[in-house]
Amino acid sequence: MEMAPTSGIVEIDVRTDEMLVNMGPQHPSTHGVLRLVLRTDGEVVSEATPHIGYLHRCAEKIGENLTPRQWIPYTDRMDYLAGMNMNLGWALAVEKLIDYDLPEKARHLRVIIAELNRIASHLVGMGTYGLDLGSFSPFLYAFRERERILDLLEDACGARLTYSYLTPGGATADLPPGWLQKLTGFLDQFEPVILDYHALLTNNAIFIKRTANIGVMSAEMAIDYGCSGPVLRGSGVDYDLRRDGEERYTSLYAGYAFEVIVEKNGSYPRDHEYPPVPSDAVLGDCWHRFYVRMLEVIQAIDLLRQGIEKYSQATGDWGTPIKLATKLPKGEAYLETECPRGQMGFYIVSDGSGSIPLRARARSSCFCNLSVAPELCRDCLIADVPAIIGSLDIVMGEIDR
Amino acid sequence: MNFLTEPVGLSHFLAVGAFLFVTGVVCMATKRNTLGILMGVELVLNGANINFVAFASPYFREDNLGLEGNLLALFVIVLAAAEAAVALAIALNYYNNHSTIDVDKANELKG
Amino acid sequence: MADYFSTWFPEGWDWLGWLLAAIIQAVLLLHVIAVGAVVFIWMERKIAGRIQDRLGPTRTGGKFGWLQTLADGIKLLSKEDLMPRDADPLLFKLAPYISLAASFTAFLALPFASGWVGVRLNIALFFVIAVLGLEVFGVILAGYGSGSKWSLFGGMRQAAQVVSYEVPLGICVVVPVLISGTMDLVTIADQQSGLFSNWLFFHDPFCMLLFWVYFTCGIASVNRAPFDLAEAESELVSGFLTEYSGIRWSLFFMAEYGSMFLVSGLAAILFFGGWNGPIPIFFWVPEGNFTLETLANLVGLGNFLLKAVLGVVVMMWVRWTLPRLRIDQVISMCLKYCVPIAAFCFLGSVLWTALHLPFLNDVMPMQARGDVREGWVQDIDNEMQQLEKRLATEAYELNSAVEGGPQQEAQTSLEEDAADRVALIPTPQPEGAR
Amino acid sequence: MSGKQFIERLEKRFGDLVARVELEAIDPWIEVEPGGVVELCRYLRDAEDLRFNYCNSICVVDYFEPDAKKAAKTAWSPHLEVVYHLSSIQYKTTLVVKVMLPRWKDGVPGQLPEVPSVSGIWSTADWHEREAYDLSGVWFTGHPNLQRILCPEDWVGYPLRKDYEMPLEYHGIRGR
Amino acid sequence: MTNFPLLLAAEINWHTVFFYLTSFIACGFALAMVVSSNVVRMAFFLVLSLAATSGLIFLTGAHFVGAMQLMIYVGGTVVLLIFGVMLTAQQAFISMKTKAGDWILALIVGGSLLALLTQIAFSVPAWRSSDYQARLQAEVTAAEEEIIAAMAADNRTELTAAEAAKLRPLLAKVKYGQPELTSQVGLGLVGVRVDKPELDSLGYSGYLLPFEIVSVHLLVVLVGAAYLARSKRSAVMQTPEGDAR
Repeated sequence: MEMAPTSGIVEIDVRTDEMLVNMGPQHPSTHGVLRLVLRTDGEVVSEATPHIGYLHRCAEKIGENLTPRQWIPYTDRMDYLAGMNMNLGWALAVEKLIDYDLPEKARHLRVIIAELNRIASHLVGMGTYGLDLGSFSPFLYAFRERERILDLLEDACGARLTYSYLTPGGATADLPPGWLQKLTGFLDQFEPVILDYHALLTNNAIFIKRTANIGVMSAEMAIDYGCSGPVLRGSGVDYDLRRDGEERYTSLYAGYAFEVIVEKNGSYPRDHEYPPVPSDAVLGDCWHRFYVRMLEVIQAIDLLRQGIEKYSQATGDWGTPIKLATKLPKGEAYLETECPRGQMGFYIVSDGSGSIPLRARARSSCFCNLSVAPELCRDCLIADVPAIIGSLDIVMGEIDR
Repeated sequence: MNFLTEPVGLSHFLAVGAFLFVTGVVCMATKRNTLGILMGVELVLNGANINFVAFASPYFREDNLGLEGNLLALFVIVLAAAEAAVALAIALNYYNNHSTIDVDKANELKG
Repeated sequence: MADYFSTWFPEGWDWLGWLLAAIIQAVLLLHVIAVGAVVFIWMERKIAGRIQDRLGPTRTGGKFGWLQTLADGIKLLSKEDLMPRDADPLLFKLAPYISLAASFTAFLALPFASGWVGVRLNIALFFVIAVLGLEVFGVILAGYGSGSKWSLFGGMRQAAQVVSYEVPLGICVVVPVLISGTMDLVTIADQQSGLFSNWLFFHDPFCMLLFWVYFTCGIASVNRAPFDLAEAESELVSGFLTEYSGIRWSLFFMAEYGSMFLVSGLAAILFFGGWNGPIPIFFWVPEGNFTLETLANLVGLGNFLLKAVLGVVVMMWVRWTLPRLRIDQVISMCLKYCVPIAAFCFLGSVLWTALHLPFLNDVMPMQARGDVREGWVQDIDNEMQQLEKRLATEAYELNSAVEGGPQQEAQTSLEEDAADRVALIPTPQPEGAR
Repeated sequence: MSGKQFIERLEKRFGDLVARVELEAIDPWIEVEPGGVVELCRYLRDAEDLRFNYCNSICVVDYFEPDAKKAAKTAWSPHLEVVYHLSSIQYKTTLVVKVMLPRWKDGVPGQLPEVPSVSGIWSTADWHEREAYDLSGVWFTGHPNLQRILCPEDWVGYPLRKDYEMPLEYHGIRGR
Repeated sequence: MTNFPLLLAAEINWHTVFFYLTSFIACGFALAMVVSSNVVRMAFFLVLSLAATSGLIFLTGAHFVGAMQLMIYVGGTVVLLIFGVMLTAQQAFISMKTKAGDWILALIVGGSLLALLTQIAFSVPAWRSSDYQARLQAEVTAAEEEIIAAMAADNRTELTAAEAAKLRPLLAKVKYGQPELTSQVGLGLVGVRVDKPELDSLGYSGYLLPFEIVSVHLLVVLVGAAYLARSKRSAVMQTPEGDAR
């Protein structure tokens, strides 16, 4: 091949015209009212730009006009799939500002409630991810189990979606009698069912084909973009606020044994019972993000079992909610908690003049997680866009606030 | 209704073939669109095909072409498909280089 | 049937009989699609419900919600028929009819029991596959004509998918043709009569493998999950169906369910003996007994429907279990797996047949495959027998006329006969009337 | 490293750019002059023993009391604070950096106060700064794409300013 | 009955009716294709025209060729065409207007060509109508009379093998047209001429060679088309002198 020309000609595929396509805000797989503007060349997406704000409800502005306890229902409506965790974050931030010490029983109650809601939230995340990839049945299986969690939460606080249960100072009520037995019953029934989900999704050949090595995000990139939660840990960053967060938050989990779900040396904690990492999967791809979420459900079950034991032995009461018009001291407090979708931070600023804060700010985890989407969706196929967006597991209520 | 009671003859088929042929030719002549011209070619081949099959049919002539006509028609069909593939590829290539499929603008010989 | 009806009408008007027969058959076939769609949609909902741990429709029409589809249909009929402003009105409106027409036309040559077929073509299989391939045309037109980008994506995907999958599908159906030596579907199925071991599925190991390739390609070519990329709701909203509503939308659905049934029915005929069940009913029926033959055919019809519906159920089962593939994976699956495996099985089957190697087919042979000939050969055999009798009678009459009666009379009777025979000569008729 | 040491080190390196240090607050914070924010942040991110590589949040607090009577009683003069919450994944530490800005540039209402963008340091700052611009009206100079993110493109005003008034109508929709 | 011309249907030749029906569809859509300026509509009309043509081919008795036309022409070619259309689906390319001069010129040339061809088509009187039925009937009658005479002479009730062999193809023609055509086509393609056995003895190999040539041709065309469709953009890349050689 002496004569073969070695330069000059670059072969490219058929040149077609670029097309701008609106994915959303009324699109089945954008999880609410997200709008993605895709610049496509045939089936290949060359650029995806998220446009958000369709669900903006001025929560922060409202927060500047209400007392902290009055703002609790608004936090419910941020990540409406994990309202309890939102409540918890805001309650802790306010408690940090007014320096309130929690009774022990209230501490365990908060762990139980938060972890239970984490399971419910991950179930929805898992089910809708299956839906994004065209598999309808896991979604209904997930909702079947979530229904039972919602029943439990309804027993506890009377609401099924927007709970307003955990408030600064504790909770609005104690857990009803017999609730812990019900919870134990649910956990016993639920734990083996998880294997079904693994069979239908995690370990399914088509599922692996659709998610492995798609939307790969390096650890540096995840940190740079402020990703958090399963998205961050799916990229192999060993960081979980329940262990690494502020003292006020980690003290809730003091005495609980749990391992942060992150890949170490090619395997996950406790993954021996569950499907192994497929050979196609690359750390930081959609599959890993999904798997972290699935394992966090197991982790939450462990925590719940420990919490049930601790709660039934704990002394003290479930805490008294602070008064509606408690005067806030001058100062400011920022606190992040580990919510199902990542680190949800609340920032409260008070000038000491009354019970209404000067500024209430919610730092949204999904907001940051979504900001990676344009990077991840570069040069992928149209079918990969739902797979990537779904693996970020966003809730528009939290992004738009 | 006399013409409906008479059996059709070879001429009728030839006339239809001729019509399709001429339509194809007109299509080729008038369309500025590469794809339109390609479709004209298809129509021309189709018209020719009708002639082959008609001549091969025992319904019209005793000394018909028989098998030869049918086989030729088959070859025409297959080659037309091949021709369409190549012509489409050329059209695509042309579109890639010129950003148009208007043949009137194809006045240079380099790709 | 046509012959029977044509006796109702006076000389020269027997075409009315053919017309009547044709209309009856067309209506029957239309019902296969229309009623089939109704049943299948209900079934899909019930099956999906059961798979997903819920009940599916329960109330409409009393028990089991069996009137649910009818209620849905009425709702769809009364829905406003919307058309987007940017749509191409002609193509947008015609597209669903083209899809349905293609699906319906293919049923013309699909037999439901021995001899119970719209048109008995001796290239029936080829015809069915060719017409089935036209269904994509409606989808492409819908995708383009809707004037929506999602629809366009759907249409393009469908085009790419169907064009690729026609290749392995073609290779798959050629193998039964090769073994049977005919493209006449009735003959192919009749050759498999007898015990279930006579089914072509058990002809050789390659056929066993081939059936799964065929079924995969069939699912892909009728655009069902996991290959339903053209209407992938999580990616393309609804693909080519995005802009459709009301009756046009339901026409597409009828076409889809029609093709699903067609593909599974074809699978039943090609690989599972069609109407020949596990029990060799057709063997016990004495030749020429019309009532018994009809009864056996009725049982065979049920048998065939059962097999075809089973195939449809499997398609539904697959749909509600698996996630969807990506377009590049669908195409590469076709080119990397389906085509090579199908080609390999093709070669394997050819060798197996050529070398007369024994397999499950030969465990309990019920009849020699070669005895069953194509429809027209059988028919002509029968005709020849009748002709022989008639000629013998005439020869006898001729002899007796020569000996005794006036010759003039015989001559006229011959002429009359000739006039009778004119009717035999084909003024090629509306094909559906046979 | 104790807080004091850390502050000394910063002051030694950046001199007057570090305007104020508050170690007694619930979340200790340092105040930086607007001009030095990029430099400081880059240092915070890159220094081997600091590694504040994770930007949690960027938000703006508006210190302003629209009611003149109450305004007289406040302990502060009207201003904006841009608050950067940083943390280090590696060392599990957090830090709050503040930048004080006038409410309007040069005191002219409508002229947005400016602060250099840190989106080149943390990519996540891109969206946070867009949000801050959208809701609080701070112009981040050097930002690649400073557009409204939550409100529509043609929205008027900055909702999280204390003197913000809802527009009377927006595209035919009544606002108040 | 004569008062209602339509009721003369009793004498109508249905072959003719279907011929006119399909040929009008074919010609009508071909015409629509020429008139239309939208590429996708053109493709749509072309498909309908081609499908109607396959109906015409069915009417000549060549079922296999007709199905082939349906499958390859309509199914294959047009999907390819539509692909091309979609790749270039932009308003500017969808419809391109033709100059009036071109139209007039094309119509004059086309019209005269059509007139000429039609003239030629109808110039042979024997082609204007078909005596197939009469011919076939005569043949059948002759054969039958001959056989009846033979049977009467021999006083037997069964046909001899030779007689049966003579009657069978006639009967097949009467009942089915040309049912054996499909297998003849197939065998012809692999080199065996059933219809003209004398050719075999002369050493002709039927259509095996053309068949093989067409197969290879198709392969070449596929590869060539795939190659052509990739566009080569000559990006001037800086390459070291030594490499260029």
